Amino acid sequence: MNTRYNDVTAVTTRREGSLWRAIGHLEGPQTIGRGPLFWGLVSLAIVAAAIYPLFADAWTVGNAAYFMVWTFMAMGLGVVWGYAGALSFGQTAFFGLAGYAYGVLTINIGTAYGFTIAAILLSILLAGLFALLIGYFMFYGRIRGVFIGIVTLSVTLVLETFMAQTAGPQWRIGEARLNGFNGMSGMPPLTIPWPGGDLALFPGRGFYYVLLGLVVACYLGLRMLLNARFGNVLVAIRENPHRAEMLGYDIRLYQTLAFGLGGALAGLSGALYTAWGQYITPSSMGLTAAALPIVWVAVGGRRDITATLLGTILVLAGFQSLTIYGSQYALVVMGSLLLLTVLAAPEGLIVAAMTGARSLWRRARR
Amino acid sequence: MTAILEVAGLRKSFGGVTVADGIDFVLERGAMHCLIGPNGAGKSSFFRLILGEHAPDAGRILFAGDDITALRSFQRIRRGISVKFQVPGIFKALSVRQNLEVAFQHHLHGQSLSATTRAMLEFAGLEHEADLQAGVLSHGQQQWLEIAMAVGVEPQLLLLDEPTAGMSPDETRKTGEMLHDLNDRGITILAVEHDMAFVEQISRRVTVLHFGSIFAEGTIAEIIDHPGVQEIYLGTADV
Amino acid sequence: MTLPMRTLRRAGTLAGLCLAVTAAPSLAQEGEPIKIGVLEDQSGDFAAATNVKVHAIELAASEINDAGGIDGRPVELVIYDTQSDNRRYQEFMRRVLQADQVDVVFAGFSSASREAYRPIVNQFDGLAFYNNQYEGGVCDANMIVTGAVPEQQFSTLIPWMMEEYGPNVYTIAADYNFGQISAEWVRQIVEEEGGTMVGEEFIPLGVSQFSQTIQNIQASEADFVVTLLVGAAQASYYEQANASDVNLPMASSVNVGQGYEHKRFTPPSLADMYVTTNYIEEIDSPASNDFVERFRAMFPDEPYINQEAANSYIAMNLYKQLVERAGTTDHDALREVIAEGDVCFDGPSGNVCLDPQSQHMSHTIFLAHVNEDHSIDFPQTWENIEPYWLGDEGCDLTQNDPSAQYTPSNPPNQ
Amino acid sequence: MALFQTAFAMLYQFGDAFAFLVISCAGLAVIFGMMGVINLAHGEFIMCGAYVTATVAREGLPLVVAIIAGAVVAGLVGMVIERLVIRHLYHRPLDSIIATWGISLIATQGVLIVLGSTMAGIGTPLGAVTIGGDSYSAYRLVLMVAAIALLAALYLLFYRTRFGVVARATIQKPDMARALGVDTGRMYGLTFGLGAALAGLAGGLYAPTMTMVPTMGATFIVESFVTVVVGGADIFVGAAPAAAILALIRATLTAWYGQLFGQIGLLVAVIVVIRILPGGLSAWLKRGSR
Repeated sequence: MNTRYNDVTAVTTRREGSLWRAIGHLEGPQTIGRGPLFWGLVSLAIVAAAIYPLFADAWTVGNAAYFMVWTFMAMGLGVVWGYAGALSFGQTAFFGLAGYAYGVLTINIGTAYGFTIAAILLSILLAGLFALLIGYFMFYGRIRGVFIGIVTLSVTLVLETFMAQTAGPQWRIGEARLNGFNGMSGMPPLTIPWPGGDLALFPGRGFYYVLLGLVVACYLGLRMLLNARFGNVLVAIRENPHRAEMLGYDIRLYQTLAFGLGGALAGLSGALYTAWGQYITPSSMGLTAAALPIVWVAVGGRRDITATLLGTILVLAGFQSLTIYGSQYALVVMGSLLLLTVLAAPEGLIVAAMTGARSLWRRARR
Repeated sequence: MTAILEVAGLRKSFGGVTVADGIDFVLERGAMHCLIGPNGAGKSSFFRLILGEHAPDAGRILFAGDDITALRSFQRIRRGISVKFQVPGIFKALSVRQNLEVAFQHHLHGQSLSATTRAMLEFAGLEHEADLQAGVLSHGQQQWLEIAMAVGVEPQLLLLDEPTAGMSPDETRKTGEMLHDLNDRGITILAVEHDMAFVEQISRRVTVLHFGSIFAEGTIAEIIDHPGVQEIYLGTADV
Repeated sequence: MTLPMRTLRRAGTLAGLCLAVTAAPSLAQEGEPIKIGVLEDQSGDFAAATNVKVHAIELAASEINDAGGIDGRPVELVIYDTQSDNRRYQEFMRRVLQADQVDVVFAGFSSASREAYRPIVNQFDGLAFYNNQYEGGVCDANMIVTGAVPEQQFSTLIPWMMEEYGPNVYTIAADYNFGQISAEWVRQIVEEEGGTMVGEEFIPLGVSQFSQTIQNIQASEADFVVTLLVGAAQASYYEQANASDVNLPMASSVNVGQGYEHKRFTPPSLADMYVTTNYIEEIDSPASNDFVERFRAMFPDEPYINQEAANSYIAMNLYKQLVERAGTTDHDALREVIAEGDVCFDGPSGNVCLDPQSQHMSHTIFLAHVNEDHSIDFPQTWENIEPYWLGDEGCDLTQNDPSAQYTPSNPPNQ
Repeated sequence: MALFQTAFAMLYQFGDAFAFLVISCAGLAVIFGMMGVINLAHGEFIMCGAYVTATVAREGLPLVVAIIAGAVVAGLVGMVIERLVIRHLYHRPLDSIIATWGISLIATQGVLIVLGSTMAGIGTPLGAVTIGGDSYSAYRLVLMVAAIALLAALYLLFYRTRFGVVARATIQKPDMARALGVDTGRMYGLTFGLGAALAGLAGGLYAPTMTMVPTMGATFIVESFVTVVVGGADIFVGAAPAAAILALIRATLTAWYGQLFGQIGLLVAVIVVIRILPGGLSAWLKRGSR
């Protein structure tokens, strides 16, 4: 049982194309779904999403794009909570920060030369850096478990409380009035430079396709990242931080980086939301807003990025239709759904559905 | 021979409890050394101090000639210290293969990673369990898996905290063979052990720890004949 | 329409977007219903004051339909519960304009919700009625505001209070846009009238404990306190102040008329509160009594008919008049009617007229006084108080449409 | 005399903030502090207590009886919810966030639908007392006394009665307690019920001073969590001094810089305390005494 150990060093390390390696990480141990059937379904879903606007009315398309706006924050929380095991209750802090950043930048500089895109990137950067700072403060300060949730919640509530009282004229950054509780408006929508005049992406098909592209890119990118070394180590840290450290990993660094990534993704959502509605308000950093991402991720399934993505869209669409058709009872039904999910499908509805489908498939093949 | 680990004047106490009371200890490169002592002698705390999980109140720790006293745990691991805990420290929700991959992917990628993983699966005798969840392995198998993980970081010094705890005699014997094999590859081994038969199987020299300081040191025969050692062990019922 | 519409058209040609939305209303045929979107908070924090607005709109709709509809076309309501959540306003404003293709929207309680949906109304060149008393300053051609604004409420209230009780004023206000801007109005009027602000304090929303504030008021030489508190949490002030024997008359633009605190709180916590409102159900005029009677006939369990209910009811009738006079639901045609300057309605709160410059409404302002037993009397009434400020400062929607909200410290002509 | 007047005024502010923090956090300290369940429905238990208290008081019963009724009903509701929901989530503390948030949604909206958007208040009893020229609400002085009495009663309950000892043992080492023949399920149920009852008590005590709306619990929840987190797991060693320190921070900041800074100061205090003392004040105080 022991003679082969020596051979290990004999294996020559062949340099492989890192691109191929990255693509190889599209499936792997940290994500559900592999093989032709799964990727066939994914491709089908993408194709269906791509041609769907041709058949749907403008509002439905814009509304679907609006749902996608939130998925980045959810996937970011999936990384932070599901994979790295740190429940952040304050993703909305990064969401709001990036939203305000987008507003301040674009109100001051305008839309020329595609600046709105640069503004989105800058907002993400700002949110990511702020998340790194908070992450550094927490993980290097040995804050763990529930307390991560409390610190992050406190951060977002401080931001909300502060922003809510900035109604006065003294609260302005350049041309941009922060405008307190009523929220900041007047920023331009996402604008793409185009020969013959810029294209303003009001919620509609154009915005939808931009969002769809971003969601697919983000989803596949996260799959690659999570199945690569980074994701493996995150999961190892979640499972047994002590052992992970004793394998030579700086767990604080990994957790901080994961938190920064989650913050940047929340920032992407925040900037896009602001561009979508040309409006951002302090209440998007409040207690209710902060609880929502947790609900989406938990209902879908936090331990898998596919489940997080699908779950978020499912919950957003479900809650919205409940509100449309259920009138006053919507919130009651919502609450009951949450209870049922937690009690009956603790891994999340989508994860439960996926594992169910897999076992059915196996049984059918036998 | 040169020393791989040198500990000088190591002192640590928690509130009123002193777990290390001025330990001086030298471990030669290539040695296979056992640390024994009654419960509460400070063996596990000594490991934690070497690993950087506790900061000492006084004293220094040198590894391969460098002072590592101020380094954090993961930095010490990267310099070539590795550890296997008493309670199997594995990632129970991951598969056996993933456990090993996480351990090796520091320095290995792609083909070399999968080759090493295969080799270590074989080393640990877990080829057929590669895709099982690590949590469902038998206790002995979990211990071996963790040893394989600890070895995978390519250490110069391997610390083992009661590697055979809870193992059957047959499993214990196999573990002994495994450690000899590792030692032959040039890995220095320092183990805390209670099972004197196992100590005899693997160890050339033994150090006895008592009340946080070194009580005696010598070959296994010298230690067994040491009158004081018998006394401190007789005082405790459970050894 | 200015810039937003042009950019929208461009986006529209790219993606084949819904120009039908803006075109649809004028193409509608005779007899086809006029769709009215209603976005109000039927649940959540604001439900107490807003459920009644929905009922008022339903009452008006059924009366209009019973009388043959608007220009022969029946009224159809599309109602969504916005759950006191700004995001729901954004989602549903889009839905009513794009999917339901309504002709007009009645929407919003809090100013934040109005600001959340306003960019969307502008984007689709929709028409929205905001039927709430608020901090003022919205100069937007796509908005018609029927609620009272600070110049209507404070230019009447503050001088009367100073004359009655003395020149020293202490203001406590919710620490957000409404509170801060209203406090600014109070400060300005007090100074103009030769009084003194002996204190001014801003309270974050959601704060429910007022011991320190009460102590500060007691320590000041205030002759009366202006309370501009908002929300259920802050409403705890009255009970706490009363328990501490503050015993100062209070003046407010927001209480009683909106949240009927005099009905909900135990007497005498609101005793000696003076409120300027454009309607409350206690107003004892034939029109008001008739309104209350019809309202209760349809909604017997209605806890209170507040000023927002009356404003919503008036707004429905104003819209009916606009469409009937224009002969279409097309917004430009409706605004031409408004520009004539004689769009008035004699309703439960007396005669009111739309101001073409600001698209705000003139009001009869009632001074409601809360007695020891929380009954109401009206020591004073001011008729036909104009929403003059926006027009004076240079907002003229008949000339151009800045689609912005201004404040006294940030006026339009700057 | 002026000095006395100022001193009393400051003391009153401090005591008022202290009482609010202690009373509103007691239930959470038991449920979150002891049991580790993050109970986002804490505010709704408070609302339940307040509604019951108001209803009973308007039936003409004395306020004290009404407050006790509020606490008892909230406690019973708490035990039912523990039985149906929370019991399944003890090993999944993060899932309890979602479950209790769901309960909170159902409770607020359910009350809105069934009882309407607002409820008539019951008025603050006892009137005002005049001390050195300033008048103060006598009921708020009673609340301060109630806060101290509550702490004393909880101390006696948890350290001097069999129930308290068994409850603490069960929550710290459930396996051990089970081996010793304790019906741990029942103990969890009772402890959760106690936490809910304490929340109900908070609602009952503050009902006469507040506006009665279905969302009224929300105003308590941030303060409660802040106090419990700063205090750490042990109610007496932690929460009481935490409430005292936070009350001091809040009263001082509010008096000097206004309510905004009082509010923000509280939240910043939490972040700082967690960073410096991860176990909260109680862990730090206990370590100091060891």
